[in-house]
Amino acid sequence: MTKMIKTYGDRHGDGKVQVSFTLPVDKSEEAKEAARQMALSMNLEDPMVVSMESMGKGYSMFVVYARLKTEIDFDTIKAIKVEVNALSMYDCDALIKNKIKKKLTIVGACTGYDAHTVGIDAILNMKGYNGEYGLERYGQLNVHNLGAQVLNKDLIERSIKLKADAILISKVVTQQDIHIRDLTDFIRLFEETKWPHGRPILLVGGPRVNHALAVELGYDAGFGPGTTPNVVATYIIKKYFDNHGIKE
Amino acid sequence: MTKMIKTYGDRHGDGKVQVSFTLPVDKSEEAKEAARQMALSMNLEDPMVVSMESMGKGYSMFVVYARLKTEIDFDTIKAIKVEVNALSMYDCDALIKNKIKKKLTIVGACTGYDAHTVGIDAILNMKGYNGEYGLERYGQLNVHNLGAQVLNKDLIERSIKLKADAILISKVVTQQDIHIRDLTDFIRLFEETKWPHGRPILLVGGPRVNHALAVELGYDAGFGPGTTPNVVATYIIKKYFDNHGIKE
Amino acid sequence: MKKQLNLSKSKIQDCRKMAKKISAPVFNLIAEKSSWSIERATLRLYGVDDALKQSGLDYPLCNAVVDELRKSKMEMYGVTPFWMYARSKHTSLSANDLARVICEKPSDYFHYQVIENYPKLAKLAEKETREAINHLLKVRDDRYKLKRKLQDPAQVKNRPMLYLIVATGNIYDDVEQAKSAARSGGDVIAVIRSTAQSLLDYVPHGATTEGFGGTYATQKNFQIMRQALDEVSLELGRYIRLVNYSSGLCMSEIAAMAAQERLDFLLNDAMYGILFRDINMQRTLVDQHFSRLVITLSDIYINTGEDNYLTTADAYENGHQVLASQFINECFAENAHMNKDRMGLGHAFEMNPKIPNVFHWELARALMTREIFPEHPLKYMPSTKYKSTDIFYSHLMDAVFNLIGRMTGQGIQLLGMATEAIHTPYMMDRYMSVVNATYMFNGIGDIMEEMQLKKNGKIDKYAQKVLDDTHKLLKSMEKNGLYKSIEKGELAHVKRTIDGGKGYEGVFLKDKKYVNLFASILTKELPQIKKKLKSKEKVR
Amino acid sequence: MKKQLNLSKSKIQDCRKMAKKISAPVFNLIAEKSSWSIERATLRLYGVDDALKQSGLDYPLCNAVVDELRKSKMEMYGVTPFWMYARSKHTSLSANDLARVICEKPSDYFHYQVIENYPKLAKLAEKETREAINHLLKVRDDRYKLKRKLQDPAQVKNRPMLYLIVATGNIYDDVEQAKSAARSGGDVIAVIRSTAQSLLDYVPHGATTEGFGGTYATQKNFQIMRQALDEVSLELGRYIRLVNYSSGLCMSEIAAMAAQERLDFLLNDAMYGILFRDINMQRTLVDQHFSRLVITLSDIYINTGEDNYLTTADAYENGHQVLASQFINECFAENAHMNKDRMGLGHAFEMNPKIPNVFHWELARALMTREIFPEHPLKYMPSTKYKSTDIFYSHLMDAVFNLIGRMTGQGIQLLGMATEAIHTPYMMDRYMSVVNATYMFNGIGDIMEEMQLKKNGKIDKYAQKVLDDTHKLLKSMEKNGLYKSIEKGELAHVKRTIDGGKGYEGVFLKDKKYVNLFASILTKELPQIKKKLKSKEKVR
Ligand code: B12
Ligand code: B12
Ligand SMILES: Cc1ncc(COP(=O)(O)O)c(C=O)c1O
Ligand SMILES: Cc1ncc(COP(=O)(O)O)c(C=O)c1O
Repeated sequence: MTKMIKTYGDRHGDGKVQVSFTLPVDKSEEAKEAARQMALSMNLEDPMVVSMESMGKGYSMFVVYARLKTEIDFDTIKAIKVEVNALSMYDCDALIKNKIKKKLTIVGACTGYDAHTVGIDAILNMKGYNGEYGLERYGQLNVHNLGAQVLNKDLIERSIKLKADAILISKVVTQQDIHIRDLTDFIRLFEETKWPHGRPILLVGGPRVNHALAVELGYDAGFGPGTTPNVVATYIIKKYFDNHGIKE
Repeated sequence: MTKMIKTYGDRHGDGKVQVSFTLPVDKSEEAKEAARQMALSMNLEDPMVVSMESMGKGYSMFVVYARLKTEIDFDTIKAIKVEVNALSMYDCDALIKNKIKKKLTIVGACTGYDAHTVGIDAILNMKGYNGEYGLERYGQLNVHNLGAQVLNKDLIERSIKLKADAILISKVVTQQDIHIRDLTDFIRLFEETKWPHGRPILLVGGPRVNHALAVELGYDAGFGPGTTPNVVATYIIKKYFDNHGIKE
Repeated sequence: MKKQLNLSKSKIQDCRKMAKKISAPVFNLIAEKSSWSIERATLRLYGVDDALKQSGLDYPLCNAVVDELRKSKMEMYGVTPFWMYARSKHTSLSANDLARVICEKPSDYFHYQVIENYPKLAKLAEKETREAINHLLKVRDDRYKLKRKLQDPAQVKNRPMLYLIVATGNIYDDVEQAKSAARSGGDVIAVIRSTAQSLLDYVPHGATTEGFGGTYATQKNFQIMRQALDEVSLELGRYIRLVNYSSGLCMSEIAAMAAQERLDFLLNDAMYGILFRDINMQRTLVDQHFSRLVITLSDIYINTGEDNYLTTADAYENGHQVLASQFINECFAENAHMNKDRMGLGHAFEMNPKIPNVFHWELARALMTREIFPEHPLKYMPSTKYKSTDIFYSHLMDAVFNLIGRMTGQGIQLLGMATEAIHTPYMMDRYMSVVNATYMFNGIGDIMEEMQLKKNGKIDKYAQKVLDDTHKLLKSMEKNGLYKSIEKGELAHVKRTIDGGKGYEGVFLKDKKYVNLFASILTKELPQIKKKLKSKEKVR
Repeated sequence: MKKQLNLSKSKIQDCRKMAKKISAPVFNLIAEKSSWSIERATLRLYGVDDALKQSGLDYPLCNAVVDELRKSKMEMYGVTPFWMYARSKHTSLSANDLARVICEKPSDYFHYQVIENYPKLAKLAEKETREAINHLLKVRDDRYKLKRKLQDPAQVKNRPMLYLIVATGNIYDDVEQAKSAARSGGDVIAVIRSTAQSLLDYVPHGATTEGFGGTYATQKNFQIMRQALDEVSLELGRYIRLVNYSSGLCMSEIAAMAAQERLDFLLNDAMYGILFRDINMQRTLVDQHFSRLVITLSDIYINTGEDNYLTTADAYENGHQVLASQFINECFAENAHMNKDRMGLGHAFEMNPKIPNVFHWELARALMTREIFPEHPLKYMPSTKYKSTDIFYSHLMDAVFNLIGRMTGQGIQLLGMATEAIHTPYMMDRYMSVVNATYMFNGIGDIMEEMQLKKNGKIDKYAQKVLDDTHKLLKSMEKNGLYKSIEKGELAHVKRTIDGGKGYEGVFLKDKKYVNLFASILTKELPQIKKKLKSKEKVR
């Protein structure tokens, strides 16, 4: 089966998209034409540069509407995503108790110079997120939340000491791809490390993180905006099963 | 000289643009991936699909930020534009009086089923627009504003009868390119017509009209948003000079 | 809502009295004249809804029949006697087939004997008409039942209904857009008509997929959309209303179609066509009355078009034009037995955003309208003229509009679009607007209950001035009479003559043997019908 | 502005009294202790601003000097006596060269004899210090002259100044963005610091082009930006203010740099570092005092960081945390002789937009802050936490924020960004925000003059409750004392210990021979200096 899709504004198949951007030139007819050419270079048809606003000498902002030519077969789209049927806290605890038979140790941190703890706290703190309790409340999890601005090497040291079964990293600041730099650096250290108690499961999360990126960087999984703690717990358990050949 | 320019968000050369569009699919990870692929097809790098909102079953809206790869040499940009140093009403009247030596007759209308007269009225009515008096106030212009919803053939008939020196057409409704259809139809009639008093100057205006479009369709000039009456008057006079070999 | 302004009650009463006087002569006109549109509407009410193929195009059967009536020079009797005569001859034919039969041999039906013998047909005519009326009541009842079963957005106190426009030109795209709008939170869907339609002297036929700046209003399109909205209403548990335009040369016909297809609101204004579409005065005035009888019967809300005064003239200066027109519209509607709570009088948020303290004046005007028309489901239109192609900025104008709409408890909030200055709304534009209204409504709530405007403060004074100016305008109109006032350009600065404008040829004098049972029955019985239904629709 | 709320005056007075009691013990601390940062700031005030190359990186000279002071175990005397000694030996060297000379052979300078012989140096020290102070006064005067020549946005009554953030990481991009922001209508430009900086125990050196989530605060960067803004101010005829952060481990140093480079505002909070950056309590408390002395001298406005309480805790529930902190910040600032009209106390529009009637509560809180601190140029922060990646929606939250900011006459409106939930602002995001504020401010104007809130209505009650809760919190803090209160987590639900946190090693006890002439002169003379300048700056 195929399901061809296009972007859509007014009528099916019209391909309409809205684009806005800045050009480093004064407002002028030439600037407008440059904006149109920018739009044309975007695989767009019939670009209408509807708005050109001066942002002071040397800069103008444009709004463009146009038709995108692209057509995609939606049935061929594969999303790289965490495949997990999230369980409840109770079911998670029961699974750990019955199948793993030991508490799992979770070490979490917001690394580098990133001080945004609200995301990792949402996953770890008792209170949780969006009506789901945080991992600290799980009977079968030992949670260590190291907080913000934890350097990669410290996180590794603490994880060894605490015998982490899973390491949870949060990255929020992304300007100049600092999150990718930090995450890459962590993976390098992680791989260089001898893990006396076995290689921990490695998760990363944050508003601009997704599973595809995480996997690409060498993490087991990545979690983006709106993640709830139980999804993370379920994932950790399933992954632990996989790694240790435990059957459900 | 060359002046290479790129779209600009945070840092020079970053190429950042904002895009939003609708896809006719439910909100899902696959939909997000499809949105990303749409963005990739737009000559964009590192697309971040930052927002995906459900608009009810079957439709989702996306906001994307990404880097446009295109670089344009701004010095090579040529805008097709009306080249006119707008004169004041007084100077216009003086020019007509001294050089043309007869009053010019202007016939204006909003054609087809278009009922948006505010634009053409802004150019023609006494009151004018943006502090510039309208053409009716010019001593040396005879203005006939035929109003709204004037059929092409009626406009031609009236123009002949009134011995129009210039015909001013306004087109505002553009859905399904109705303005282009109407304008093309007018040009066909116009060319078929014998003009006993000479071929009038032909202008078109409207919020989605520009000079390039007008010229492409066979009009002498096109005027977009923000046009003031004196610009139009100046253009008509200069064009009249050109057509009649009058020197300034 | 508690009173915030100090508007003179006696001035308001005065205005109402003057409006009554101004509109009074129109009732003579209505008594004397009918129009082609009314006759066609009558046929539609008797069930004619098909079209003839004419040189590849669909020509509506009711137009064909009325054309024959005209050709036979018998229009002064109305189409009804002839229709009933034909009906008596072909009792088992469908209405459409009956119309076809008439058109095939018109001379068999359009002759003076029919008029002479009409008393014999009177009983049949009455029966047919009452059946048609009962059909409309059945449709009304269907709506009522659905509303009872579902949540009715109109019942949420002080929260305007979210009214959204669809205008793709293609009814099937419209359906998709409308469903999405409803699912995002819209309460009311208006299908905007194509640019050309208001001046057509017939209603196009069938499902249509081509239109410019809107979609043709056809009976089939009404049906398709109402069905789609019923589906989505059931899905959402919320009754979604449908709107179209009973306006232009086919005002009465569209009212009939809307009644049959269970539309919920109709744009219907006693003077809009005259002023803004250059439709002949008499044509519009007789048509509006017939249409409003049908509208009242079918419990449809009207939306009047006073917002249009403000898109052409300056909104800060011309508030009184709007208010004067509202008083007159109210009067005409009351004459068609319409209740105040069905009169969606129109107005708009259209002041130049650069005016200092512009929100004060917008608030004043909106509040004033609310206080003068406390029971009316006011229809509040967004900024359009001053919208910019900078969509981010335009979105903010709608935010303030939404704020004021909710603060002043407007009945119907026509959601503005960030892309107003660019194109007819895209699906995502509409979504953004619903998000906008939802956020604003929730946040601002009943804030007026928490405060009192300063007595004779600037806001209060501005509202008083608008009322004063209205009083003056109505006084002058009272002096000149409605026709002369319009001839002199007292409304919207537009001058129209009594026999100028489009569609004048379609107005004719009624003979004293003229028959239109819908008009006569509804005029007489609407009050009772309403009374009966009121208790029924309430207790159930 | 006329009073809208019914807040108990005596409760407010009580709160101020309690805040005074709570902060009192800190003055002992300040008398007893100094910090590395203060010593480095002192060197900066004497003119040290260069760096040493150390393994390829730039290490600030003042750090190098203070490092040597520490190594010599003489920090308890402060850097001043040693500096003056070196100065007396090398009278013609520039400050930077003098610092270099000291670092080359520290043992020549850091020895106890210097302390013993200090009385001989006292005159030189006084001269040098007064020169430094005069330099800062000259900078202050430059600002004043510019402001006089140009239009000063701070003078527009009731209209908050438009405060915009630039944060590209690259000072040269920042300049472009800042100029564009000013030209679009911005009044105040804040260069946000890179994520890493607040915890660095030195100030990076030179112009920088790499930063994450912001640009390093360096003296060169300050200079570059102030110069650019001077240019644009002259171009626009409007004085554009520059802001940075006197916060973190280098609080006092940055105050010194800012004073020298004519910054106009500084983010400077007596407790922010403790609570939100886990900086040691004593470190922050001594640093803030020194920094505020310099700030007062240089007529810089402070911006306190109470908005941060609301980005971490729920804003509807925690208004009292903000208010309590404001009272305490006010107290600390007064102790550094700062005038109320220079205290940009911080707060924020951060409530969950889903809360019913949320604008009522935001209005109540903002109004309450205004009425309790009527002379203060309150710094009002926009929604950040609840911003959505749906930029169209987020833009609306800023619209309401702007509305309330203008309605309640905030002093400084930090403009929110539609892209808050996505990235640091792009140039066009900022433009959109200025358009937003301009539209909202113009439209809403002084609307509060046109109305009166209901006495003991819901809005009034909510404000009263926040004040009540604040009263309770301060009472409890008064009982526990500031240190214990923070240890117990009474503020921001964060617990910090008296000797925990970052930078504790940089706090030291002063010997009774300790010298810091800036501290002593400013403490004594600021009131007179201010008095003198006040009349001068007014009459001229
Ligand atoms: C609150 C906040 C702050 C607070 C942080 C308080 C704290 N203790 O966390 C304060 C005020 C201190 C702050 C400071 C700064 N901030 Co800030 N901040 C925000 C803000 C407003 C909200 C972030 C938030 O709390 N989100 C709520 C949580 C629940 O969402 P989340 O993080 O996405 O987490 C969810 C998922 O992603 C996932 N998740 C997250 N982590 C993890 C980890 C794992 C393992 C898993 C499984 C899941 C997971 O689960 C969570 C729940 O669903 C955002 C803007 C915004 N609205 O997003 C800016 C923002 C993140 N900040 C930003 C910046 C630049 C800064 C500063 C650098 C500015 C400066 N120079 O001063 C500073 C420096 C801080 C530092 N050193 O890092 C930028 C980042 C830009 C970028 N993309 O690079 C943003 C986007 C604002 C902006 N537009 O400029 N900030
Ligand atoms: C006012 C208005 C109306 C009024 C018109 C009143 C009147 N007498 O003109 C009313 C309410 C009647 C109306 C009705 C409709 N409108 Co209307 N209307 C507008 C509105 C709000 C403003 C237009 C305006 O007055 N602009 C101000 C003038 C001064 O600007 P301008 O036209 O661009 O003119 C300037 C220049 O372009 C130039 N210019 C223009 N013409 C000419 C000609 C010459 C020769 C020259 C030299 C220069 C020139 O000079 C002028 C001054 O600088 C716009 C939305 C908007 N904000 O733009 C929608 C808009 C134009 N309308 C629209 C539509 C669809 C309709 C309807 C079809 C809707 C419906 N189905 O009911 C109807 C039908 C009307 C019809 N039959 O055409 C759409 C068009 C969509 C599209 N792109 O196709 C718009 C964009 C709204 C929307 N987003 O849906 N409308
Ligand atoms: C009463 C009324 N009828 C109709 C319309 C629509 O325009 P048209 O007459 O082109 O259908 C409007 C638009 O504002 C209106 O207010
Ligand atoms: C007082 C104060 N200082 C500093 C900052 C900036 O953060 P950082 O400490 O990371 O420089 C803020 C931010 O809100 C603040 O309020």
